[in-house]
Amino acid sequence: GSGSGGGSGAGGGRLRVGVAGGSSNDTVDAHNPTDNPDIARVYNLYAGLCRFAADFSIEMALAESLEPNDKADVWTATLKEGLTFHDGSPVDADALIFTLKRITDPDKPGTSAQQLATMKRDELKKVDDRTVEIPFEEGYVTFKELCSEYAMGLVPEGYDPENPVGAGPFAFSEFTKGERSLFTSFDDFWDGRPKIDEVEIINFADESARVNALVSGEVDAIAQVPHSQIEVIESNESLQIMESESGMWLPFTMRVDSEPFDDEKVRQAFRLIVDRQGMIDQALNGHGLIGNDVYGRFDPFYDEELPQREQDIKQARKLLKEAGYEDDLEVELVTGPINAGAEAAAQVFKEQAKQAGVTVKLKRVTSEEFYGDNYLKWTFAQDFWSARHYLSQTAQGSYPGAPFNETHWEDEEWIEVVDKARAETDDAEREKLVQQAMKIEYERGGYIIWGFPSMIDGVSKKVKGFEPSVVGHPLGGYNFRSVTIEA
Amino acid sequence: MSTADTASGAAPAAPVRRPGLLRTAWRFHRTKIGVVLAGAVLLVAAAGPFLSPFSPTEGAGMPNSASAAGTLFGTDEVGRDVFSRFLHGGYTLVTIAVASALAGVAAGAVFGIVAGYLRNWADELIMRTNDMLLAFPQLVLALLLLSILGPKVWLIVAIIALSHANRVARVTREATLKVVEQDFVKSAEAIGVPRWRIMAAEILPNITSPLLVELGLRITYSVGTIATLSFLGMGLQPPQADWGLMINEGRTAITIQPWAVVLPVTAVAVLTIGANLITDGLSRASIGIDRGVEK
Amino acid sequence: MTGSEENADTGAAAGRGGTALRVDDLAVVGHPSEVEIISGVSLTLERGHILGLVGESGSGKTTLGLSLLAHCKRATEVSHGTIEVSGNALTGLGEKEVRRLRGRAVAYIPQSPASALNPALRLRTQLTEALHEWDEQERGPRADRVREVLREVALPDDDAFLARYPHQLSGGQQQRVAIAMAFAGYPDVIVMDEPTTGLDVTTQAHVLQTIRSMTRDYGTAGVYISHDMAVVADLADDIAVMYKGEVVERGAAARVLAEPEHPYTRRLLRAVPLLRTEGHPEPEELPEAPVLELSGVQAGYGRTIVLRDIDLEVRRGECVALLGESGSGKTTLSRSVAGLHTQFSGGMVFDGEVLARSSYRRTPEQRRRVQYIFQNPYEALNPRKRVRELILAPYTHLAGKPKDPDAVVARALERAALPASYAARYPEQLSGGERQRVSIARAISTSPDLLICDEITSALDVSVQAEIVELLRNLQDGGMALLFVTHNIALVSNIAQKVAVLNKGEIVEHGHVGEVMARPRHGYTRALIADTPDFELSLPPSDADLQAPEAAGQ
Amino acid sequence: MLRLILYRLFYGLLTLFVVSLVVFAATQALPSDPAQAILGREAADPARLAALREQLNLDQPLALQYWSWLSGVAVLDFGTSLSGGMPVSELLGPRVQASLTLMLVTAVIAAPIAMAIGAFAALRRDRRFDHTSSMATLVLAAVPEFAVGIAGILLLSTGGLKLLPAVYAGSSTEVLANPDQLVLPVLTLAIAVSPPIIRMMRASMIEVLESEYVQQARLKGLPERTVIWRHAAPNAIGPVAQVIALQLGWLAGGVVAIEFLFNFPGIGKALMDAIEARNLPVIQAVALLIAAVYVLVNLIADVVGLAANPKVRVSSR
Ligand SMILES: Nc1ncnc2c1ncn2[C@@H]1O[C@H](COP(=O)(O)OP(=O)(O)OP(=O)(O)O)[C@@H](O)[C@H]1O
Ligand SMILES: Nc1ncnc2c1ncn2[C@@H]1O[C@H](COP(=O)(O)OP(=O)(O)OP(=O)(O)O)[C@@H](O)[C@H]1O
Ligand SMILES: [Mg+2]
Ligand SMILES: [Mg+2]
Repeated sequence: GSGSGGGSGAGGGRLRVGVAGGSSNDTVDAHNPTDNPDIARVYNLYAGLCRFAADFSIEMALAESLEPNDKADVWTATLKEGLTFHDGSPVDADALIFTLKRITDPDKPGTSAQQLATMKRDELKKVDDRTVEIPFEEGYVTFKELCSEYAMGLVPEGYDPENPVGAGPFAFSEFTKGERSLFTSFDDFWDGRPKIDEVEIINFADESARVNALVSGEVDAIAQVPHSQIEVIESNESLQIMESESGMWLPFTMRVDSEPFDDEKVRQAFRLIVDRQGMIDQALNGHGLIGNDVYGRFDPFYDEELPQREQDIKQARKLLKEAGYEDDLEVELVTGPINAGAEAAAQVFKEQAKQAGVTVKLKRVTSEEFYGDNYLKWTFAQDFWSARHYLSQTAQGSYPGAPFNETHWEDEEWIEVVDKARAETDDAEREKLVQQAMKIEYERGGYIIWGFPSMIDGVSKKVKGFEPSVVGHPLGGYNFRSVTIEA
Repeated sequence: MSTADTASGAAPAAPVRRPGLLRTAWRFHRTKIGVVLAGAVLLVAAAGPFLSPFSPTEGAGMPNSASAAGTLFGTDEVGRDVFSRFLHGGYTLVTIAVASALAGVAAGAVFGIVAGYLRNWADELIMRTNDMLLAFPQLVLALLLLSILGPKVWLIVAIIALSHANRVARVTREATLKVVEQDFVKSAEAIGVPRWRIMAAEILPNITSPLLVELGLRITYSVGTIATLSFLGMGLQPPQADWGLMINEGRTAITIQPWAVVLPVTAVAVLTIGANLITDGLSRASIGIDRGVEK
Repeated sequence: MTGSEENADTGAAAGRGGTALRVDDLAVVGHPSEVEIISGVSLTLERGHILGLVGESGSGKTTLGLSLLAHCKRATEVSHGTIEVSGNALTGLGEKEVRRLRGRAVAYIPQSPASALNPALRLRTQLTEALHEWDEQERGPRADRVREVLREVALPDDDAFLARYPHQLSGGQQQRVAIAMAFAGYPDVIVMDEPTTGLDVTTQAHVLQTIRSMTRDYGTAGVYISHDMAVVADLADDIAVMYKGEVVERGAAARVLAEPEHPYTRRLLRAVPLLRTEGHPEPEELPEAPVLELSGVQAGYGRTIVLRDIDLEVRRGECVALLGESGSGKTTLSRSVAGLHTQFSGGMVFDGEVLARSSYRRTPEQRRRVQYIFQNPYEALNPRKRVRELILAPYTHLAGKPKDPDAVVARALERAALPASYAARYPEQLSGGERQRVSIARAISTSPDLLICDEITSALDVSVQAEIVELLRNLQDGGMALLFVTHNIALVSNIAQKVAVLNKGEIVEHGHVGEVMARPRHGYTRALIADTPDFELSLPPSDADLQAPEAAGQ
Repeated sequence: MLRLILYRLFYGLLTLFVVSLVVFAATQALPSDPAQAILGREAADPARLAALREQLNLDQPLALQYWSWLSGVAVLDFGTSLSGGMPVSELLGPRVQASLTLMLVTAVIAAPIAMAIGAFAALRRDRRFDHTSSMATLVLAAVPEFAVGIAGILLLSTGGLKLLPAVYAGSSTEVLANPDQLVLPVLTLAIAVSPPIIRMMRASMIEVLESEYVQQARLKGLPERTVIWRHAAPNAIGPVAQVIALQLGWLAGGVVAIEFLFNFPGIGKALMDAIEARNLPVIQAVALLIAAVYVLVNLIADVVGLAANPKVRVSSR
């Protein structure tokens, strides 16, 4: 009801968006978003040097250019001219340096601090008002990807999250932790003023409350429609579903350093046990892309040529027999409500494994327990990862020193290849190396990547202009810039 | 007693053989209706698992279809047969509800009688503890304990029974106080009948009516609490088939597949209505014994 | 509107004399049994007269009384007959019209004012609302009338008193407020349902006096319901005797009392315990040692001391009466002896052995030999047990499991003059008198040596009371000692050999009944004797009437 | 009277103290460490974990932790929320207000209506209205409150009549600004709390109507209206006040499920969030608050009960 205020001419009005989650933990801090609503807010309050386009390619945002030197250990960022923050202060080199220092502040590190650990924090160099040189201890080819992440938004000097100022499409207006926030359009956004006047982001902890809010018109769009509700929305004439493929993944994790998965054959056998399409149909209600045991699905270098792995029980049995297990392999699979579909996938796997003579015992834990003391120690478990490019992901989950190496992957050949790739600035060369690394993981890695769940959002038909995006965040990566609302 | 007695007694009005409590209760229509309702639900809960066409966890068709082929009431949000889950899901809820109500009423009755009869420090202790328990928000306590110890069946029973017990103890104590004041209790004391026997044989039979009413109410509240716990994700855990859980899982898709909610809600409501009608009839019958206007 | 004016007219015009109430062939039935609770009742009553309505409990007195206000209790209904109150026919009137007559033409004084006064309303409210459409111009302010009527019943009329709540009054005051409320609106007829049952004799005397003077002053006709012949004899001009729902005898009070025609009337009259101040047998000292000997007993609750310096002896075959007004400590004393009240000090010797305070500390033999019977027969029996169990359970506990339980029960019932078939009954299937006899049967089944009877007849009507007294006398002849607690001085003179008068926790008088009755030394005893309604019985006692209640109805 | 109130007040405080002990003990026993809960996947970094532990005082002995918490509570300082880092009182302030508003609106609407229905059923005893209402209360009491809420949403919002907003989509600071969004939650809560009040009112009214003083009031010839309103109703309300208090106390806990269902930003939802996040200070504060509401409501009911009973009010000073 309180919708169409101020805005004149075409468009205008207030877009009300229901998002999942929200708690007293909520924040509008540019560099420390915690959950879904925070991410939605950060996307809209702030802008970074670059951003991911809907196809996961990288485009320049506040930066005019962002280029590495030969060894990729010094990056030079040049900002676009004449840009300002919401409060009118200029988007300049000082702001960029302040931002990078703020993220890597050892006392209060930002979400991306870990990924900037090799940045020489004290040697950031202001070349001129619009140009900064960013030196690293070693080559860092994926820095551009990092700069496209939502938690890398530029903030002006003296930034205070209590009164957040950014350069995003919307400016801060109101915020209540765990409940809602209201932002207004920013006239001087670098990519043009949003078509709507205001966006209100409302938290809904409960899925059906979120759907009910959409159905009864309390909100115009909701993020993350649970699979069971898709039909509810489709059956409503004034609503529609927006499905976006994504690079999120929901793997089974096998520890390559402990029995029985220390044997490559067992890992291969397990990967052959999975009926991938069946799993997508049952666990994700068919809403997902089939997986091929390689992550980085929307990395431009993703190897489409690798043969799609199919279920092959006979071969699996054979491999197991060679590994010394004949119908007597028993494993415990740790599962829990870590993400929609995870538990269902575990149950489906249990049934499929039976055919190969493998007994899977499910150990169900809460998600606190899952990510508790034993996280990264489970022998056979599951996990949930958001979409990243391949090399960025290795830094998180597989490369030596990665914080979340849950499969305890330490393949020397692979490390060598990845090391090379991380130092290679030539895109074509790097593509080859990345695909080589992918192949190694495809053959003997510790992940079973059976699919990539799609993102499903619900939108009122009054609302036009949402575009599906593969970045793995709902509502086209919370992209409200081009949206319009019909009266 | 023997017929000889009645015959020999010259009393003009030979006492009509008084029908027992159950038979008196049975004379009320409400009792009969209650027995039919509750009985039907109990039957479903007990025999259901043996009759179900599918296993409660196996997929039977596409998710959320109200009329999937081969199923009576369609499938739920992951394609399991709603009817099979319904048949399997009553057992746990009914057992927990009845067990916790019985345990709670039994414990409450014991505490209430002891407190009301002994009227000494035991009374103070029991009633003060009771007041404190009463002040402790029941649902909050349940949520806390369940999140500490994990959602275990015995814990759910214990928590619900505990929260019943202190409420029942209050009611029982009130009822006991009325009885204790009566002289037949004193009369037993005067000849030195042991206290526990006085409580069991003299007091208990005289407070059955409020206890029965409580039992009915308690079953209602048990069912409600269990269902609410499931609703909040702290009760029985998926993929178990359970009516409370079914309501929660099914409510999201209620417009396209209402059966997954309607069946368990109806069963729960029918059960509690039936239980209340029965206990109401029983308590009316047991009050009738006191009144005795029969001429 | 017209109704009330008319009503006021008739009230004023009727003046003294004339018929205030006429009842013709009235019947009330109860649902769903369709039993006639009262049938064929016809009465007339002159203004300024009082009609005493007597009859045993359950004979339909209240039912009749209420029907005079066109009110029937739940599930009852007037099925037949007419009622006319100062010219207004009540039967056939609608609820609204009837309401206009209540409180104006006919008023009601309930049996127990404690439960009939609204606990949540001040006296002022309750009294003022009884004045209804009071015409202040003609009759003066309401408040004045309220004060006036309070003065008439000898209550204070100040504001503080009017601001009180019912619970702040004593029983006698409450009863007088109820009377004031009924008289306030100058009704033509006033129905009083046992208005003195709950009061002690002194207060009762006062209330009766008030009623008498009020009816005289206002010319109001009164219907006084009671089962106490002595009280009615004192107050009524006419008497109607009800028996099983019918008026079996009707006439001038003097005539009915002197020459009762109906056997039931005779029985009723004879059952009234007579206050005998003379004619007690000469005391004969019994040589034996006392069964129970109390010396210097002091008892209390917490820090309040209720009993002081009690010395008392009870011998075999002797009945000692403990007489005292309400609250004087009679129950406390008898409970101490029974082992139910433990907060006492002093000597208590039973048959040569000291009695422990708590019954739980006494030997089984002692518990068997001392038995206690409770005041209220409606509470003393567990309603969930049959008579058989009620008698057997204590027997088994005290004397062990009997070889032939049926014989034990039968013998106990027989000694209490009850048919053996009663063993199968539940208490609710027994009348009050029968219940009390079951209590007695239970107590005597183990052949005790001392029976403590705590006001065991006060809840019963006089005819039943007489039967119980008779039964006790027989037991006493069998050698049992009795400690008989009562506040009814007339009863004392009929049953006891010795009497101890308790006043405020102390024994003020102690001795043989004859001596105490004839020459009361203490002022308290004298006042008691003076306040007890005097009742001269002029017909000869006949056992036939007493023993065959059934015959009376035919 | 005053002494009685002080006595109750004392017991209320004692109760709250015990509740605080239990709550504290219970929250300490929660599995998994709050520091870990906050960091989630990042807890794998032991340095960060240790730093956070110290920051949260989790390294101090329990008794000391309890004492510093309790002495804070005494001055309404419930500590700092583990997540978000703001004071708990600030965090919960608007939520408490929102929940109290919801409860009060419910109480103000439900209690009189329920009492009226109960009283009317008593007057119409064993007639059609009585039977219908007692059957209806039985059915409503039999259905869990969230099921009533779901039915309400379906009937009045998303399914049948599209009259009302299905969920609450506003802020906790301006609950009354969107009255239409309150209708469904209030309706659901009202339906949930009413049956016992209706039953009790009916029973108590019947008892009073059967009492001798009401019969006497009728025999005095008072109009039926006076009989019911002056003589019967005030005496019937005493026991009902207790039940209403009990129900309002229940409401304090019962809002949890309803707030969850309707996405209402109150303490119930705060509690669920806090339990999920192992946010101890918030859990403790909410549990204590709910208990306090309960104690307070009961205290008020006791006082009302005492005040309504002239026996106590007048005699014991
Ligand atoms: N619905 C009914 N059906 C049949 N009998 C009834 C019904 N209601 C009451 N009675 C009986 O009517 C009789 C008369 O009762 P009532 O109260 O008039 O007696 P009473 O003479 O006033 O006795 P008391 O001296 O004990 O007050 C009682 O025996 C009672 O059990
Ligand atoms: N439980 C008690 N606590 C305190 N005082 C009590 C208790 N029971 C009785 N009293 C007081 O003790 C005194 C004597 O009471 P008791 O019951 O012995 O009197 P009573 O002579 O039997 O009177 P009644 O004729 O009314 O039965 C009374 O003043 C009474 O108020
Ligand atoms: Mg009577
Ligand atoms: Mg006494």
